[in-house]
Amino acid sequence: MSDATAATATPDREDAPRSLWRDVWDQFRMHRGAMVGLFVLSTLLIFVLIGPFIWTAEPIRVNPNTAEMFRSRNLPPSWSNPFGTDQVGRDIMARLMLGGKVSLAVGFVAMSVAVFLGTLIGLLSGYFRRLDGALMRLTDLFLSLPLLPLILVLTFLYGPRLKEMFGPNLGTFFILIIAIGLTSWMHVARIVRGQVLAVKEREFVLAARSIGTPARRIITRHILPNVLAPVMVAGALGVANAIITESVVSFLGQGFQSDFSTWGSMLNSAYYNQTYPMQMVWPGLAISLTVLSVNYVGDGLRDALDPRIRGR
Amino acid sequence: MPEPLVTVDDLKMHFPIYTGVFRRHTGDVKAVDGVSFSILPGETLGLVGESGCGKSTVGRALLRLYEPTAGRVVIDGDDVVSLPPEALRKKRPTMQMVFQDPQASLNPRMTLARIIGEPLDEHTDWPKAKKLERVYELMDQVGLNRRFANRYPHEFSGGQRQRIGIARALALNPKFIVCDEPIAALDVSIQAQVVNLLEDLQEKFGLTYLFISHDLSMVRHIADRVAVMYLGKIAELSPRDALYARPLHPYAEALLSAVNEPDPVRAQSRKRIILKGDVPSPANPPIGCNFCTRCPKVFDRCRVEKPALREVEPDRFVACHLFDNIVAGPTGAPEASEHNQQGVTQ
Amino acid sequence: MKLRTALMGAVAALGLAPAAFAERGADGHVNVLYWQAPSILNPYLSSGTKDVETASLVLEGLAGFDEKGVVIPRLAESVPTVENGGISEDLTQITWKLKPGLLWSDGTPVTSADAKFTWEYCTHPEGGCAQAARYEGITSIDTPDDLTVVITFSGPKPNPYQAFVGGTSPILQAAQFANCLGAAASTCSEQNFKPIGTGPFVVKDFKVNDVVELEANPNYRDPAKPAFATMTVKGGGDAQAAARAVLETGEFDYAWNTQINPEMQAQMSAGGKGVLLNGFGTLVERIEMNMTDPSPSLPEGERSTTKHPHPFLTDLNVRKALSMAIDRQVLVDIGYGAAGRATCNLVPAPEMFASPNTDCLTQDIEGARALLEESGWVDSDGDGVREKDGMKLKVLYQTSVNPVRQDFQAIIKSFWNDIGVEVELKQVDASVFFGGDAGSPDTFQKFYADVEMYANNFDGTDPEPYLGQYLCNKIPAPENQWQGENVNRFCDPAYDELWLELSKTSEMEKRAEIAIRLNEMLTKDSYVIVPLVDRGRLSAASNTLGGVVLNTWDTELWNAQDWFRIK
Amino acid sequence: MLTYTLRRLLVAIPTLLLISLVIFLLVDLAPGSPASEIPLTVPAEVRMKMVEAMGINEPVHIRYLLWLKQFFWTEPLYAIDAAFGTSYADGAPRIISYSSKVPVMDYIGERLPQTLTVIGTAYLIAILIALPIGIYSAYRQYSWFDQVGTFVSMVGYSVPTFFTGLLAIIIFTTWLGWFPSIYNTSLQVVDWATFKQQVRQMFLPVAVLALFNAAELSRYTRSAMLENLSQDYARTARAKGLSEGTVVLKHVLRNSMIPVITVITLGLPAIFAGAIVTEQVFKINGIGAALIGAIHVNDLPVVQTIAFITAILIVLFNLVADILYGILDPRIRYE
Repeated sequence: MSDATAATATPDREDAPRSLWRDVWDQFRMHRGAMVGLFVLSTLLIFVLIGPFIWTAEPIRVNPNTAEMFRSRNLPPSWSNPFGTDQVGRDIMARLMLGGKVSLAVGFVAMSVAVFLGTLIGLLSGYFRRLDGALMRLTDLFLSLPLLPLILVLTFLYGPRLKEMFGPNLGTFFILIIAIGLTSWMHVARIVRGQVLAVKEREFVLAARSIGTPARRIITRHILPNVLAPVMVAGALGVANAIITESVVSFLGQGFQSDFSTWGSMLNSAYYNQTYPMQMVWPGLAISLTVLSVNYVGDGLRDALDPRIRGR
Repeated sequence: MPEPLVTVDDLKMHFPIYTGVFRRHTGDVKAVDGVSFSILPGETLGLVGESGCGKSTVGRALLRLYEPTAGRVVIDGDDVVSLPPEALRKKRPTMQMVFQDPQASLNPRMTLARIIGEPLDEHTDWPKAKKLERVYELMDQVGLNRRFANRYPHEFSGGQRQRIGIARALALNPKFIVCDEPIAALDVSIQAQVVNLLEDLQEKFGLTYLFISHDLSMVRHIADRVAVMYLGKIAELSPRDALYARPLHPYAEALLSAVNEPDPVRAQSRKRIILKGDVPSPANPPIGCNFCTRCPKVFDRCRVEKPALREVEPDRFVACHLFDNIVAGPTGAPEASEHNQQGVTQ
Repeated sequence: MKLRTALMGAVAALGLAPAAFAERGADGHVNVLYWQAPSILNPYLSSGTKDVETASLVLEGLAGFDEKGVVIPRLAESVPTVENGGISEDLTQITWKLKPGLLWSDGTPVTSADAKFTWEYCTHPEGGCAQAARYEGITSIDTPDDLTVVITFSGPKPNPYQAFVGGTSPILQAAQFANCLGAAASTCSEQNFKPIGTGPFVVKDFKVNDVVELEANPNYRDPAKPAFATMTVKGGGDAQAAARAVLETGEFDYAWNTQINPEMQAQMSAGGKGVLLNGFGTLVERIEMNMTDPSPSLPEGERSTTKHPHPFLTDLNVRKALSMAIDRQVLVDIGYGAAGRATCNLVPAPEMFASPNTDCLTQDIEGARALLEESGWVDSDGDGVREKDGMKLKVLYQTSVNPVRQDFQAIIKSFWNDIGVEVELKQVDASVFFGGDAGSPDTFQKFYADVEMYANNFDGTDPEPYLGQYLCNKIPAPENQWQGENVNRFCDPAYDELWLELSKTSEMEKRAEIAIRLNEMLTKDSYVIVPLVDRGRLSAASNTLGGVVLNTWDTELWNAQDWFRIK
Repeated sequence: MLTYTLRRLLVAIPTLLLISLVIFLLVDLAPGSPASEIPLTVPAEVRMKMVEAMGINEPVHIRYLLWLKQFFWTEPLYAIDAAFGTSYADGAPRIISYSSKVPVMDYIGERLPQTLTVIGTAYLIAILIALPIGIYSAYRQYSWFDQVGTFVSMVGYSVPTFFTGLLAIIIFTTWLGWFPSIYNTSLQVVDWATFKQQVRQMFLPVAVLALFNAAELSRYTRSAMLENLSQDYARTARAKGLSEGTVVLKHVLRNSMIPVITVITLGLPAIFAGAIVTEQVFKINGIGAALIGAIHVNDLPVVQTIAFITAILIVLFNLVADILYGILDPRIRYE
């Protein structure tokens, strides 16, 4: 064992604390798929977040100089437009960056909402027996709701109200996050509850109680870290799910308006310009790659966070 | 005569059962059903019995890790059962526990230093350095290399983990420690080390133990007095030597007959009593004596009336109708053995 | 214009094909695709083209229009004129004679009473008739005998070919609809889905928003027609899929309104299975300005009503500037190619009714900016958006979901941004936008937006009723169940007066002059309507489908009885 | 077992009621009262009737009860009447679509067969593909077959169906012209030719849906198999000298199927949601397309009904999954 030799080499007190995350990372690195996924995901993130600072083409604006605009339509990939241009001459790369920012933001925020809700409900129902029945009924109830129709109905019926309150783009953003967040926390809650029930019976929780650690800190110190692994995995998969859901909603024309592109709505509009199928391939590829890499990262996380595997 | 440090009075721990379509409360698992005993300061009380007889439950209910259904547990002057939450929290440093499974009782996501330091985090407002100093001190006391402070439990062997658990229990200078089968999950070679450590610590700090175990020889080694439990009740409570020499309760007798006798002569002369039948379900104990279904000396009364735990000889308490006509001497609380008396902190 | 010559050649070839169809139903089955699926087959309860045109396979009027816009008799023996005595000298009465021996598809005779009933049906005050405009000005309909229909107008009616003419005002069978008058109209599912008619086909099965199965009408007046025994009118999908199904895969024989971008027109035509048919009619893609306030902060029932004038679109300079900023030719090139041409007119055809105005064809960004400055709209806070009195120049621009319109929106948005107008885009599903469902907040009639874009046309050759849509009393409002056509809520007494004059004028030259004037009042003078593109109709027909003649003046299925299979 | 089943059934009822309440309130509480959602084109008299049917003037809970009554009492009566020619319903008000003025149940009845045919076939095929792949890749863990299979299922699971669907349309319909681009809902399979036609038009949507579901299912099967392959009983069986085939296919498979069957049952309603997208992409006029259409035209009765029917299906399949689990796995029956 390498760290044992390292430990003997260093004087007693100065054995640096080995953080949990260090271990996780070491294990994570062993998962080839996850590493590739992480690489692709980071590349995509850099592309979407930092890209616009380097690639400054306007994603929304159509060149009002009509002659120029006309010359720059439907161009194939080139140095000046690495992914080509769309049917009114907008740079597809710039649109992909903008769309990606929106898609990823929706994905991450909606997932955070879902994970937060799910963890909270799972913890409460797992730890406090009195709440368990009611909360699990609630979870079952939500699991039995037809989700995609519900999301569509929510965005359709309540979207306009939010758009009035926050403006069209922010309003759509909120309604999507609320709709997706509200409809995807259940799996996290179930996983967390199951884990909490199992962890709660472990003796170290009893030990903590015998020490006199209050419930609040037992949850945060002992239970939460030990259910974190599945939560993180569920969270990773939740991002994938949220991104797909957002793109489905946009694709069905219920999401953001056409000038505020997301990958889903780009795919939708490219569909109508099939003479140039590449215009459809880019956003589709972006969604697929993101989801695929997120799934792989989730897989790797699952392995890395499993202390049984890590211990070996 | 010193006051007992721990007095348990008619402790009951029932777990409800819900059955049927409507999940009605149809009965209880009577894991602990009216247990009383007391432990003197510095004394070690062994609690033995088959697995499932409720001994671990007693230990946990004692420290109020379970909410007892009824009864009183006075530890160092306070009734633990009725303490309000905050007072209970304040009380916790006095009473600690060492758990059976050293693997399960340590949070796999915390380093050794944090595990041992947790009681300090909860009950002191010491600066970090002082806490760390105390952690190192505790590690020295249980024989753990200070270098290991930042490692995780999975990096240790079973014996080392149990030392961690002991160090954690010691952190707040408790008076009373419940050792809940602390050696059951360990290799035989390590068991002795841990038991010796416990004994050393008891000597050093004047600790009082409730030593729960199904290993009768280990109990014989460490305990001053021994309580034998059967199906949620104490069958016999006697000083160690008396019990091992001459068990009174038929169950204790059967149990002890199974202990390996180091002396081959005595071993030969001894008859192993094989009990027939199974332990009845604690959800549905017999009407009479809990042991009546398997007792070799059973008679009619046993099947209809539960025997009470009575002192039948000085310091010896038995719950058995066989001893009904024997009246014990006017002795009060049993005498504690002498060698643990020193070092009792007040 | 290669495409067009090719089309014309094809049409000519079809016309010359031997007329070897002598027997009804001999050519089997024909597949027609209306990608906006028909939801009802009673044109009086829907203004949707898809519904009207599909219904025209079953229901017919007394007359219709041919591909040149000439009135042709259908159920009538001949077209009444002043010359043949069918129209009274004072233009207040027209007398139609039914062909003798006409039968409904159920075998009962067609009588003048059916026509009279239809008039009563549509003019019933509680019926919510979508085609009430066709019956305007009729004071009475008399039926001196079973074959004669005498329509009397309240005043001289220079263009009397409205009631019972064209696909939008067919004759219903009185017997079938007797219990569906007024309030009961919309509850008559059976009648509305399977009307008994005189057309070449009868409905066999109708699946709402999906498919209509038809079969040849056994009692059709020409025993040799239709050549097809059965017909399917399928709904669903989009224009692109529809075009492909005819041109590339050949699954369908005819697809309606296959509006696809020029690139795809070329690509799909190369498929070789069919041809795109196009013809210019009166269909004009335009932007309509809302003269009333659509603000959502107003209570429901007051939004977009004349109670609240629009905060800035009532300013002529703003409207004009918005128009000037648009380069129409670019829109044509991107969206329609050969199937469109830039226009400044609401009434682009027939020629004599079209205004010569071409002012709007050149984009003038500078001029537009100047106009806004002049009206006091300046960008004082430097955010690129002009404001006045604390109000931002911000428009909500809605249209139906349609890829071409979305491109137009994006382009026009950037034109408008260029002159300092903030634009929010909104797209509404076409079936909702044009669905006329007063329950939806997103219909073009409700107009809960500042400007909206769509295309409209008039059927027949006379723009009088079309121009009549912009009278003060045609404003959609909650009181009339949002059914008016004056979506801009334009109201000018001078316009109303001039239109009244048009309705009293019978001399053609004079009528044209007034119509041009009215057209200009709406466009060039007031910019309440900003025409963009004169759109040809673009439909696709299989090479094996004979007899198809694209008609821009009536329903596209106007001569379905003459269709045949080229073998 | 009976108690267990009974208990599950009893739990399902309040769940359903709660769901119906949620769906009802969600639509009911949406901005704009339900009365204002009746098109204004509906004449006043009809309007009154519809209002009466909905009980709009009543407080919320009464309206909800009325809706429940229509759903669970009136509509079944109509169904019985239609089936046996009786007239129990006696003209009681039905749930009527706002936009096309047909009873919602009739409308859904027209659309449901399309959806069921496509989805049912797709799911069946997905199961048939997924099980062997999952079993074999677990059996040969880390073999190239397993590696490739895992990657492919990961891709299949990650790439959204609307993208694969569109690609499939462009490649197979537009470029290659192998399949029809319009789904013919009125096609009746009567002979070989129409059967071939039906297969052709179903091929793409079924393939896309099936691949997506197969990816997910094979992952489950694989991990369930893996878990059981390393269990003691598998080792014991091998030690007993049983053939590999018997060990894997009889012992391990049987135990692995318990979670897999549950996943299959639970997954069924979820793919109804997936069908919305597939139907939109492949232009199948099924129930998903009806829902989207109804949402677009604000046809609340249709939206409510379809959402609730889907919910019923979900609850039903949950129930089936639970009971199946109880039958297959004796452990969980114990109270």
